[in-house]
Amino acid sequence: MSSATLIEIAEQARDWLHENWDPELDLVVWRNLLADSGWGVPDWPREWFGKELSTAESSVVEQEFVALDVVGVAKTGIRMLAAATLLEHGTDEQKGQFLRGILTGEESWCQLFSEPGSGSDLAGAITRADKDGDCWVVNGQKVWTTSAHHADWGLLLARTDWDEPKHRGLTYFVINMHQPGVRVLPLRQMNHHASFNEVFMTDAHVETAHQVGALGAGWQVALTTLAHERRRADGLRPLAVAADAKARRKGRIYEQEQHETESVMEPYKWYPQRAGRVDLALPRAIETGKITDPVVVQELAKLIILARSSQWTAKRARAGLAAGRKQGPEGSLGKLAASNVAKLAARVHTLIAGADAMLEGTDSPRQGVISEILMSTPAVSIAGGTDEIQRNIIAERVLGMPKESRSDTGPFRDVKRN
Amino acid sequence: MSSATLIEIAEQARDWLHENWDPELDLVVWRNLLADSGWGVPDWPREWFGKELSTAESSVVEQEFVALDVVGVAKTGIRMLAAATLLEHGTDEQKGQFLRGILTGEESWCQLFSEPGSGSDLAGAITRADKDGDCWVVNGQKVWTTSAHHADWGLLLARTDWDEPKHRGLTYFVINMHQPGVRVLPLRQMNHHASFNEVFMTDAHVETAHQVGALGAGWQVALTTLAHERRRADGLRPLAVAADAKARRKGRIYEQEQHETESVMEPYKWYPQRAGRVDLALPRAIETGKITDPVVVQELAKLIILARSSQWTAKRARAGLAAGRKQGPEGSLGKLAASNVAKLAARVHTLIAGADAMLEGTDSPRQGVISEILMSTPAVSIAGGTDEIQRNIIAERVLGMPKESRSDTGPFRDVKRN
Amino acid sequence: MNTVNDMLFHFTDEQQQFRDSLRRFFKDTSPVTSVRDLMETENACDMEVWRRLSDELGLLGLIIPEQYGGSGFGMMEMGIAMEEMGRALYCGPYFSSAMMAAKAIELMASEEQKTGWLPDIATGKLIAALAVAESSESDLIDSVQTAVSTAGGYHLTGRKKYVVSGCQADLLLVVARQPGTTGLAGLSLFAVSHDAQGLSKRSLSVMDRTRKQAEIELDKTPAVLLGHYGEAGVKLQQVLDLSAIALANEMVGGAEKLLEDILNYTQVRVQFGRTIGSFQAIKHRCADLLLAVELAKSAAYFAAESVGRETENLAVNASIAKAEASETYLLAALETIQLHGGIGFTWENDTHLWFKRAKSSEVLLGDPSWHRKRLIDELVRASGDQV
Amino acid sequence: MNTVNDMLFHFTDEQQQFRDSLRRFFKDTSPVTSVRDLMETENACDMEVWRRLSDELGLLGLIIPEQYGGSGFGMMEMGIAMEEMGRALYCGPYFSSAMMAAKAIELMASEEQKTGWLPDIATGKLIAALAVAESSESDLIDSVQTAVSTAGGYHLTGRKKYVVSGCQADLLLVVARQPGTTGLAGLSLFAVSHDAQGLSKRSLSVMDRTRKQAEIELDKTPAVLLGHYGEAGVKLQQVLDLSAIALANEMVGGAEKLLEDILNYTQVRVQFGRTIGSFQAIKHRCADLLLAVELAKSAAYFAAESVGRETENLAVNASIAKAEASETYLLAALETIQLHGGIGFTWENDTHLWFKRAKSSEVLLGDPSWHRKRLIDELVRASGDQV
Repeated sequence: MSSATLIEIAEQARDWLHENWDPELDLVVWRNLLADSGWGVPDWPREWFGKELSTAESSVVEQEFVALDVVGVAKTGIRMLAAATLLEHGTDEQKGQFLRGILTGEESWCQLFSEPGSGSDLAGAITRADKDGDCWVVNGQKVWTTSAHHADWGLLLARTDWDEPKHRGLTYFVINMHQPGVRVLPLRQMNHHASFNEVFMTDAHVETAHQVGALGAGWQVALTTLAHERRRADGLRPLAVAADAKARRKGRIYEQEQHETESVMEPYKWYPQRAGRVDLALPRAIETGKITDPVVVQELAKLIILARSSQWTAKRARAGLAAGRKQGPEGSLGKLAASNVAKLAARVHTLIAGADAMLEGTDSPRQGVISEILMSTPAVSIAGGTDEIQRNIIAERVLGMPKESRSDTGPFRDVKRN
Repeated sequence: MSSATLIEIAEQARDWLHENWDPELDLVVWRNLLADSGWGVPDWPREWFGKELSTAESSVVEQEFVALDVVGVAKTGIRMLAAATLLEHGTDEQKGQFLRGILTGEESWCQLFSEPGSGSDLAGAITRADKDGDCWVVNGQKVWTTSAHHADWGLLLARTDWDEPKHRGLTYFVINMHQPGVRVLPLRQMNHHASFNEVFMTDAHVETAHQVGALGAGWQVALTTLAHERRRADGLRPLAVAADAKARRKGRIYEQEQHETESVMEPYKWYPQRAGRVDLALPRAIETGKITDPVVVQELAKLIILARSSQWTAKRARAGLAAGRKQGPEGSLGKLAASNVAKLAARVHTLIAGADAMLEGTDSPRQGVISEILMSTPAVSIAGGTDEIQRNIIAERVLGMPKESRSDTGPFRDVKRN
Repeated sequence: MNTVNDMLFHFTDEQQQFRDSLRRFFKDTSPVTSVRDLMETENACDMEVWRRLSDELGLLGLIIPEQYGGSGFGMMEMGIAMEEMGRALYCGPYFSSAMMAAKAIELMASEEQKTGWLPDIATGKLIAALAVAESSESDLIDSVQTAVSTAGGYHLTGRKKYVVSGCQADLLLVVARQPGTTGLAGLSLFAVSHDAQGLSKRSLSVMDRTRKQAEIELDKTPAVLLGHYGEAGVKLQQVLDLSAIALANEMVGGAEKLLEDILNYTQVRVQFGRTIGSFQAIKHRCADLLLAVELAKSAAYFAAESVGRETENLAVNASIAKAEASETYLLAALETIQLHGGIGFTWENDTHLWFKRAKSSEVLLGDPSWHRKRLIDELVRASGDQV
Repeated sequence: MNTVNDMLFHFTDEQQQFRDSLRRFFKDTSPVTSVRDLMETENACDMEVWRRLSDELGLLGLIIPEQYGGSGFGMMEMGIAMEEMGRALYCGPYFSSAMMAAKAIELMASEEQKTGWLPDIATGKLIAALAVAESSESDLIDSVQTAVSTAGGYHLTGRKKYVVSGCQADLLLVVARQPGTTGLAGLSLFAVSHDAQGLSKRSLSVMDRTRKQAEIELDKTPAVLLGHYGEAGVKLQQVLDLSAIALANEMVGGAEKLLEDILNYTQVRVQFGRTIGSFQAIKHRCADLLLAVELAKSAAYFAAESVGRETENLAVNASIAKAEASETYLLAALETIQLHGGIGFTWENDTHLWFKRAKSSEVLLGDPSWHRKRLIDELVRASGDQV
């Protein structure tokens, strides 16, 4: 496309915004306007709230929103995964039923993939869906379900055929979370937070019309969801930064959006501590006087070296992407590096804290932040794919080493499982 | 047995020694006397130079030898492995031919098991022996053969059947090392020593009478050799200590034995450096003044803690053995610990040496000992079974975790190999 | 460098039976469900079990000399008891009262004081605690600044932190310093009643809720001197070293328990159609962990066994045991979480209880780097002595 | 803490082509068979290849400004050159002459001196070396004690150690110290001819025979001052930092080469009927090694790329790169030996050549622990500056 087109599109967007944007509007009213205009998700199809613009074109539209500080459609995590999945695999009926509610933020979503018995091995799900007349009956347990307690709809992966091999017996559904057969319980973590839920489904119902994709093609549909999830893996940070900037603005719609953001970010507030708070290491060493301890100096240096090298490696990868290389399995290197950083950070913070490392809450240094670091860092090497899985990916897909021999290729009924 | 019997046996041995022992005898003459008397190897069968005594009884005889400082039969490593193997699996003809020469030390032996293609996987040997009339013709290459360059006979593991599974197609032989088809080349190591040899066999001959054990039963026979090798794994140290003590004694036979010991010990003189010379770490830190460097202090402490804990663990294992527990696969823990000690010792010696770690020979501290440590320690985690093999043994045989799935169980002809 | 004498050390049959009976006892009386209940209470102590520790097992007076109502056993038996409690995460004030305080009284108190206190500690009627640290530094003794006024009897003013079972104790043993002194010099040990004037106690928020700690303020609080004024240093150091050895034994008990948890879990947990224990990378890590646990056990056992042998340096062996047990317990806890995956990070899974004990024990009575430094200081001093 | 600016850094197409041509060149001209032959010779330098480095590739004047006959490239290109030489274990006196000495002259010499020396260094006619260290300590600058007498021209007396390519050099750049000064103060840089009076050189026995080192004694040796008397400190530190960055790039080249060796070998080596690369424990270690190599490469590249940017602290980036490359190269070398098994420990196998370069580079220009300490010193200073 020519840059002339880009300028033209930017002008159109700006004109429309100048005409319609009002910070005192109600958030939902405004988002309905956006949906109807096509400017809320300009890269979506024309028939579904978009303008079929290219990535570059959408990006100039995005810039107009930023320039005028205009609130966009609801962008939070699982909602957009649902939209992406439905756009690619959903029926028109499904798109008609769900997409608008996603954009306006009136309906919220959760992802029902992981199970107690299938963590690293997601395709080993044993939650079952059985056809009963014109309805699916679902039984099973899902876990690590962020925001399930206030979700309206769930993206469900369930087994519908036990005689097919593992990856071929799954089907993908949208399940109504507000029904007696669905029970959501918060899952408390060792660091006292409860960011996730367990979801128990006992004879829960799914309308046949809410099957997404073909029968038995659930894994392929799930891959779409997962691909979008991975692409947004570092999407949380900009959101948090934006929230900070937004605090200064005036207008009813800003307040409503701020409230929405806070509620979305709630489960993630311990994430900076989970990552090890490398930023605090040097200041803590200075404020405690431990900076004069040569042992602390060495460990602190190791941490800073590891953390900076990891950043530079990520930067190098992004430079590669910018130069046209495709995103590949190298992401696992960054994940593994982050895990090493968090581990080492916990060591350093312990070394600096001394006996204070035994304390918690307000007795712990920095109003409990240090204790939260020590109790949260063990999760980094697990969440989002364990270190072991990352090493497998690096070895097999980056280094091209031989794959592990598989024991789970026959009919799923016969596959050993928990 | 009663302690009365033990006292009686000790008296008999003492009487015989008083009558026969003379430090001015020729070593071989004396050892022939010992062999004929049965006092040289009292635990061996009566028909083969022994007295069929129990371990406890033999041990009191041993004490009489020590008390009078009497030189015993030739005890060096491979010779005794050969004897143990022949006693268990050899024909009477073989025992008659070889055992006396082993005891007198007139004939020396080497072990031809390892091959370039089968290091960790000893049973994967591909040196072949083919029957040709009343003779076996051997072709192949062996490696890591200590003392092959002055051995008279070799304990040979060779493949005689390629259609049987790996462990069942091997046969055990005694091969004459003095023949045109056997070529021995020293194998130089990265630390400049050449303790091992490569042995090339090209149409080398083995008499049919020198097959040990049944055709295809070579692996079982080899296990006997290996069991005795493991039992003597720490047998080198006492030998070295004894050599030191012996230096003070007078008599022709002592000189001859001292000479023999020195020649046997020659390939092993870098072994203390290979183990990391933990004993030198603290003195080196003190003599260089590095003991005031807190970083050196930490690493030195880690080393000493690891080394002492390893010693105490070995002591605990010996206490267990003394209390009647059987020697099991726990030996692998000690082996792995020794490897960790050596690695850490190399780090500590580097840290202490600073830029001197770049130097070698007489320019290196302690007349080259430091440089020899740095160049030798990488061998500890390989020699005598790699760390990886030890971890497999510990996981599978100590902890009872599942065995690796095997890819080498079919006919050996079809097994993937180097 | 090898200062180990050639005596083989191992547990006698009697010691092994003692261990077996303790393991059964704690399995019955301190299951993890009880630990979870108790840790949310103020005292974290089931008084019925506490009574049985004394009445049935004689544990509370284990190392108290017989003439003061104890069993007169040594540190090996204490090590066994602590190791078994570490496995079970027993959370009564045993370490504080029956180990630290009892040993301090035995080594420093007058005959009359011993007769007054030790029998009650042995029956569990009296719970005592030792208060040394005043800052987060690993060198507890250096941190002592609590001041003594000697006008009209002894009065103490200062603030103690990290006092194990400090809020549970009836009797507090408080270390104070003569102004102007440093290190081991000028230290005295005092007894202070839990309801003494000018004393205030506050329960600290601790990560490891199975081991309570207190902050204690003394404001001209009346106190009773143990032993000689200003001369407690050397004996106090001994008490701390013996306590570190006991703690190391407790820690290896916990570490071994976690390794067993890993082995059990990896044997039943299936992913990709295989038990995860069949993956070689996991097998190798378990092998490394077993080695670490065995080495730490050896160091802890040896330190306990060698107490009192003239050829042995208590400080050296205590620091080796404490440093190694700290690193190993933490490693075991991290590996246990990791190999359990997400579930290992939940509150519901028991691993975090041991993780928090490991994390807390790591820095209690000096962190590993401090013990390493001290080890070398001692070895250098010893090598200087030989010259 | 993140001092990285947002500019993406990557190699340009030209730089990539430069790398490719160097890789081909060294593959042809410095195969390991040549390295083995050369390392047993006194000079370890094939003069024909040396000439081609200059004539065909312009490598010897790579970072020498164009007005002095060089190509005027920056540290990124130097990093590429060093990385490729590190892969190939090229053993001529490049690092010494074209990097360390050339940079010292560029930064410190007078116009006349630059015109006199740099063009000859660029053509390879003149080989120069920089002599700083006088003890095995990692702080090279602190170690300088060589004294200057100023009566009747400058004369130096002292002893230099670990002078890279010191016996091969025609021109020695010697750092000396004004008596009574310490640290960066009072240092001067002098040029000394290889055949100067009172100069004696001895080739040191070095573990890494592919990089020769010398011990140099100066006894009232006449010398020519570069720059201002007593003011060389800051510039010298810069030269050492730039050299450390170049060395780090060389090291990551070696480390990556070793990782490739491992991947190749584990792909063909069969034990137990499988390639050993199919064992998960080995796969996971290779994954960890790849991560280490990638991190070290990033640090080395970033340090080279950021030279001269005002927002960047040269010392910080140099120390990060050197510390990390040291640990990683050694790790890679040890893993390469280990995963080759017994054969990896033989003289015949090539791994030990890289192992010895890794081991030697680890402590050349300061060991990792010294660089770590210095990194924190710099960061603390910087954080103080901000206040």
